[in-house]
Amino acid sequence: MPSCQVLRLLQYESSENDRRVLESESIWLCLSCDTCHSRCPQTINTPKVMYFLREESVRLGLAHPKSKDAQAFHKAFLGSIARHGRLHEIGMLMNYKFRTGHLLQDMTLGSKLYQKGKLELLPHGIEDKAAVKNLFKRTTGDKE
Amino acid sequence: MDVLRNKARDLLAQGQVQVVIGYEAGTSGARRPSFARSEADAARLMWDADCVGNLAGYLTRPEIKKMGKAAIVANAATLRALLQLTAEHQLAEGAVLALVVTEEGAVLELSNAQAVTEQVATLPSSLSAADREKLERLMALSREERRAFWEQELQRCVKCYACRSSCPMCYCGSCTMDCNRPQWVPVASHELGNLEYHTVRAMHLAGRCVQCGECGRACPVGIPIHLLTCYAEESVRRQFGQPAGTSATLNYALGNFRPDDQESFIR
Amino acid sequence: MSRLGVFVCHCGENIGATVDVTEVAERCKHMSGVAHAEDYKYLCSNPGQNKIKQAIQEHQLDGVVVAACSPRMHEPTFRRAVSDAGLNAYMCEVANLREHCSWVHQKADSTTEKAVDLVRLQVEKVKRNKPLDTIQVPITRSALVIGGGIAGIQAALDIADSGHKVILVERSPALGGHMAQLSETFPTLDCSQCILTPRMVDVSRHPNITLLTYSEVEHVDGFIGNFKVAIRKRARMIDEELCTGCGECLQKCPTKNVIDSFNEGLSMRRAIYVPFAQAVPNIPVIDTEHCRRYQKKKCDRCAKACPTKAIKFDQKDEILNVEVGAIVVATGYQVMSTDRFPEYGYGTYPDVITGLQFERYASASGPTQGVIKRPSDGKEPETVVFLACSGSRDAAKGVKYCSKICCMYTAKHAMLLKHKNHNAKAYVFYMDIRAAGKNYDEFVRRAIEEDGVKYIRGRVSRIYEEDGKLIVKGADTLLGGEPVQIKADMVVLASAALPNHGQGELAQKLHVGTDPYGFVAEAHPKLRPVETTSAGIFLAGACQSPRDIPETVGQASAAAAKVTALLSRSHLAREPLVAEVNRRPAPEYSTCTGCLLCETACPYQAIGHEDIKDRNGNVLKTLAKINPGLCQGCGTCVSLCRTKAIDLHGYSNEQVFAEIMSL
Amino acid sequence: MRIGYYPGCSLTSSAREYDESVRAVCEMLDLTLVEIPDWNCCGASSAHVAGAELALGLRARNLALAEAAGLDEILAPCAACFNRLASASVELADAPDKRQAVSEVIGMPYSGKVRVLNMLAVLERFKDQIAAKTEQSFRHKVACYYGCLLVRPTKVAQFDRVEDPQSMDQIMAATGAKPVRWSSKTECCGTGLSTITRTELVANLSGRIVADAAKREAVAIITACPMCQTNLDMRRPEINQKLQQKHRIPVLYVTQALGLAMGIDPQRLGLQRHMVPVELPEPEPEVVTTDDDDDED
Amino acid sequence: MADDVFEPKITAFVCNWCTYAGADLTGTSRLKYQSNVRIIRLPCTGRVDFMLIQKAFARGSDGVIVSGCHPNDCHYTSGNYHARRRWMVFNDLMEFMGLDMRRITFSWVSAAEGAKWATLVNEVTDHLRELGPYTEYQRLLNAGVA
Repeated sequence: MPSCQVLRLLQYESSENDRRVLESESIWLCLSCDTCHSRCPQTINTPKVMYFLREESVRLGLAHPKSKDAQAFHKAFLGSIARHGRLHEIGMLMNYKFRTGHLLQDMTLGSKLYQKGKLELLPHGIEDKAAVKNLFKRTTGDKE
Repeated sequence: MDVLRNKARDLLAQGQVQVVIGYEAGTSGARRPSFARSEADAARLMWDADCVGNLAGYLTRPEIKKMGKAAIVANAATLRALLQLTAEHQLAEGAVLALVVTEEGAVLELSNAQAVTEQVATLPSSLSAADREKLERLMALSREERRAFWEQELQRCVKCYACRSSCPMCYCGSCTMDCNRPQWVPVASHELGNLEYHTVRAMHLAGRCVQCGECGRACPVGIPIHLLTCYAEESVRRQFGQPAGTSATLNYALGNFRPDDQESFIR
Repeated sequence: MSRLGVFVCHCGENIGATVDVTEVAERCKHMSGVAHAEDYKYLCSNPGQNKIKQAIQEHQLDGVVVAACSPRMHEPTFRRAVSDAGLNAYMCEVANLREHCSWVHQKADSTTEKAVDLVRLQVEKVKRNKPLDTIQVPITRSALVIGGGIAGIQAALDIADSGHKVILVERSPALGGHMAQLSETFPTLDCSQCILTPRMVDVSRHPNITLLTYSEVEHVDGFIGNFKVAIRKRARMIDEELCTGCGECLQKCPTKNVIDSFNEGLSMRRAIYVPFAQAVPNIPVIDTEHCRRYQKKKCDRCAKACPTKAIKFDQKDEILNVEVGAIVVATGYQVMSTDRFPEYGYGTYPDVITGLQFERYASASGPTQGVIKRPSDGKEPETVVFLACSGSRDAAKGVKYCSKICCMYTAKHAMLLKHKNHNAKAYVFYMDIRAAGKNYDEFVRRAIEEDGVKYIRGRVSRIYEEDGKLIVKGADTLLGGEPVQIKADMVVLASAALPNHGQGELAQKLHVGTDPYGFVAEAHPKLRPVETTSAGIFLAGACQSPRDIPETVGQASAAAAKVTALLSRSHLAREPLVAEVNRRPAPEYSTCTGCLLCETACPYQAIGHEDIKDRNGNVLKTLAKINPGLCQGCGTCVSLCRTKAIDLHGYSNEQVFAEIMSL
Repeated sequence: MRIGYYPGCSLTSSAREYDESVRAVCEMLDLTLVEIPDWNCCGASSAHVAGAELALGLRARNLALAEAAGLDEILAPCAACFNRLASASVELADAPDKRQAVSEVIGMPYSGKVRVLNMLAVLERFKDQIAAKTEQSFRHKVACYYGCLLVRPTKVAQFDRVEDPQSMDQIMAATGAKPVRWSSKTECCGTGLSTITRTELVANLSGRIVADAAKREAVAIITACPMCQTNLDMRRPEINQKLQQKHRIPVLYVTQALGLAMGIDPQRLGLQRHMVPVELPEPEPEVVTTDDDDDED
Repeated sequence: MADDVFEPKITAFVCNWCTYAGADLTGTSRLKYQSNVRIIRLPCTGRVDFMLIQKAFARGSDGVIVSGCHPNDCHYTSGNYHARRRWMVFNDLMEFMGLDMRRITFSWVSAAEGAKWATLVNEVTDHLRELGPYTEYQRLLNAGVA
């Protein structure tokens, strides 16, 4: 379902339609490339809308099954940041693979990257990890 | 000083002017205005740092006008007043000869607005450092403190109108204060009337005041009322950049506007 | 001691419901100077007005306060009533008990209290009112029409036919405006030139019309009935008397590469040119920007070629000063150029053109004699995409408003394309189709059903070039926003209609208001649609907002009717509420000091000065003088005057002062 | 001249060569990079999923750190980081209450002064120096690819024109390169969140870009965004498979291209780290253009 | 109303073409506002002499409203611009003399802004009610003739 329909459904302000939107896969497909935003005659920030809808759908447990990889990715990503303050790609990828079970995906690529010196085995954390941890606590409340 | 006296004598002798308005020794070392109409009178003229008064006010007085063409010994403020009066059509272009004594003691003859304008352009603002500092100190106070200050000062006003008569820009034949249909401002001197009078004076001089401080000097009870008009003028300069007394062509800030005038208080 | 009458109106329940009207009337009786007070159900009714008239007679009243609805409503009514009763009309004031009191407050003592205050306020004012007589201003019985498009042409002809002189000023070298550029016109598809040119000829032949092309309004002074206008007649470098319009000169001009603005830049013209074949007047202009004579100080081939020696290289601009009683603004519009559209390539793709450019292609008199070709390679396009709402209804990148004419001309364009090339494909991307108007929707349906134009509901997000084609990417919202991609040979943007360039400056010269977009503002959107905010200045056509030909012509005739109504009178009665400089006995003559600071403060240049002279002609005093004809009574000078020498009739210092003191 | 530097996570690993080339080129241009002390991840697009507050907090901390270090301008070479940080700086610029709230979250003050610049915005200032420093003129047809995050949304990027941007083309032109006119400049490569999760989408979107560039006979795609580079370079096998093609057109970071022009050692620019080997043909011969005189007849 | 609540006295100087008409619209739209304000109708804000404001206070007003056409909308094309300049200086001077500028409200209310007028009056009234009577000025009044 294209974004125009997403927004149209929301304009009804009816719970059924909202549900249809929150359960849809569409809201997970937005690449936040902002093209729509820069085109829209009404300057509607569609990506922002999509972000919000994703939060909601997760909060209400309505997220589309196909979104679980994405969610897993985000969890892994955020986890990595929460722990090190910066992204540790290998750690994140591993974490992601375990979460999703796509254990074999990109294996060859991974090793290639490693040869090219593009992957760091050990995380380069920041000094003040506490700062970032607190940041997470204060905003999300969860430890991750 | 002699240069000035000689110049005056010649001018009178050759009948180029009928009166030279300048300064002479007053009582207790002060300077007072002098109106030299004969070569003998000219000998009384003086020029030194104490010649601070603004004599331009006399030029618009009928009794002086009657005397014929006038020359005037002019300090910075006087020159500015000359320009403003010309701009306001109170002095005909070139009707007055301005005599300026230079640092070196030479005497410049400025016979037309053009010359005066150029001279003025070279001069610093008439607003004395001391007064500028007073203004800043007052602005630094809280509103209540400022109110208290002016209330204190203005309640001493006896409405003698010395400020008005000493001001070169207060040439109006009949002043708002004298208007009695309606009676805008009560005649008697009481706190409200005084406040109104001095507000009116400041507003009427905003964009016209040459900041000579004459009114302040004239006040018999020593109220620094010149700060009011000076501030009003400063306000105009700050907001519209149209200083009074710098040109002989009319450029009255409150008689003009810019669509993009920036104001913050209008809802 | 004045003898005033106060009349309090119930306005049915409108005032009575929340204000104790009888109480108010009762309290008024005891106000000083009030000789009579009464209340009545409906004072604006005839019986109501008669009550007032009778009371004036009975109690020999010398002033009246009517406490009723807003003075903006019935002040004229009551003033007429008062003058019928033999009192001066301006001895009547209205207290606004309805809009400013009863309608906006709850029923309470405080509300009645306020009502009494409002009446007292007017009572105190009327005591100080002076009898005033309306000002009679003579009218210059001729009109100026600015703009030589169809609006200006129509207005000029109508005014001229009613027997008044008209000066028609057109900025470009020829009459016709945009309509002259159009091919066929919707919804009838009759040729634009064919219906327009006869009108242009009528203008040039009309004994009452002075046509000034290649001319612009330089300066406007004065007021309704008495405008003084300076018109710059730009130098054509041609003696209009001698020129026969034979066209010899055009052929000889060596400069052939000047962008032809009449053809919207689709062709080139010479440095000496006539905008188009049927141009009125048929007199060339030398474009000094490009003419070698002026650029390179050489060449006089045109002059050599001219059989009547009409070419005058040293001709100068002339300033003509004219006086007129009324002005019609008909300055039209311009279209948003293609470089205003980022996603369509900032005007870099030659085959993305505007609707006006398409008109030129489609026009038999156009650069391609009516064959639709594409600019890049002159091939006839097989697939053409039309984009409605290009810039219109786009708050983000264009203008908020609907340009109104696009839906119709886009349908027409698509139709014309199909008629000229049956195999061509026409696609129209649209947001909504707005075809309200006689035979309009039928016309659009015809385009869709008979001519098979494909209408796609959705916007185009991007256009780019690939292998000599224009790839148009859009979405079809009727297919649920499914992406659509069309390989087109040409794209036509129905680009937004904007106020014409120079509109803003002109509006300032005329003192007429403009709307946020820069279009000329009408005095009232419903009830005074062809009048501007300045009396005596009227408007017609697209300078007010985008509109089509029928509407424009209708409006032009309406404006013309207003003008002729105005010019049919020899004098104009104006409200006497004007400012005046006071006079005093000699030697003061006036409290005015002649400082003339007020001069620049007057929005109407109504303030000049006068000299008081003795019998030998010596100037005793110079005073400010206000021209009652020019003064509109804003009072800006009054509050500026330090000596209170200026006062405003109807809002005098004494009156306003008394009002304040009554509270 | 000195400027704040925010490498961002990917420049420390998967996009290391970008970091390397940025540092090398800035050195050549006498631009001192002051790395923001103890910077943290900007949160990319993931933080949003855990809430706008967190997202803003992560970004704001970096701005605050920069401010504390006395930096009023910071360079974020990674387009994603730039977009995130810039949007934060814009969002906080004139919103005292928001700043207040966020200061509490990150536990340090921020006065909203810091301005965030992307790689191109910075290079634009050095056009002349670049031209001057160019050793072997880079006379190649190149496809300048901007992607999404450098120019959109206008309010945030505040740089170049949103459609058909020009800055990179001009920067490259300064080295003698011939930027091709093409339409995919700001098309999306498919990053967002899908790099790892929805590879098939990525191949599809990135494929179009590679194909378009190849079609316009560009010998290299120039980019200033790690995501784009990764997708167009690392995902090339998937792309070629999808297109049934064997596109070998390399994808260079703008700084790598400049580095080559300035004669910096390819190793230092990290060219060896690319998946698609960087092999450029001989530069095209120089053509002297003469302007034609106006018409006479 | 109860005696203990202070009812401020408000004088409003408004131009005939915008704010007066706007206030009419408030009426025709039947919007309600507090009844403390007394409107004095003038042709244009350009007619508003600062001395009128002075006199309103001298007459015991606790607050004054001056309102006219928005910039660019003046019926007389520029009266409001001239007025604005004077207020800019007047305001500044009053500040300097330490007068309570919270007592004066300048505003633009167009003929279409009936609602704005209602809110404006209510806000001003409430604000003045908080501030209480303008004693610091009225004291001068009663200081009487010396």
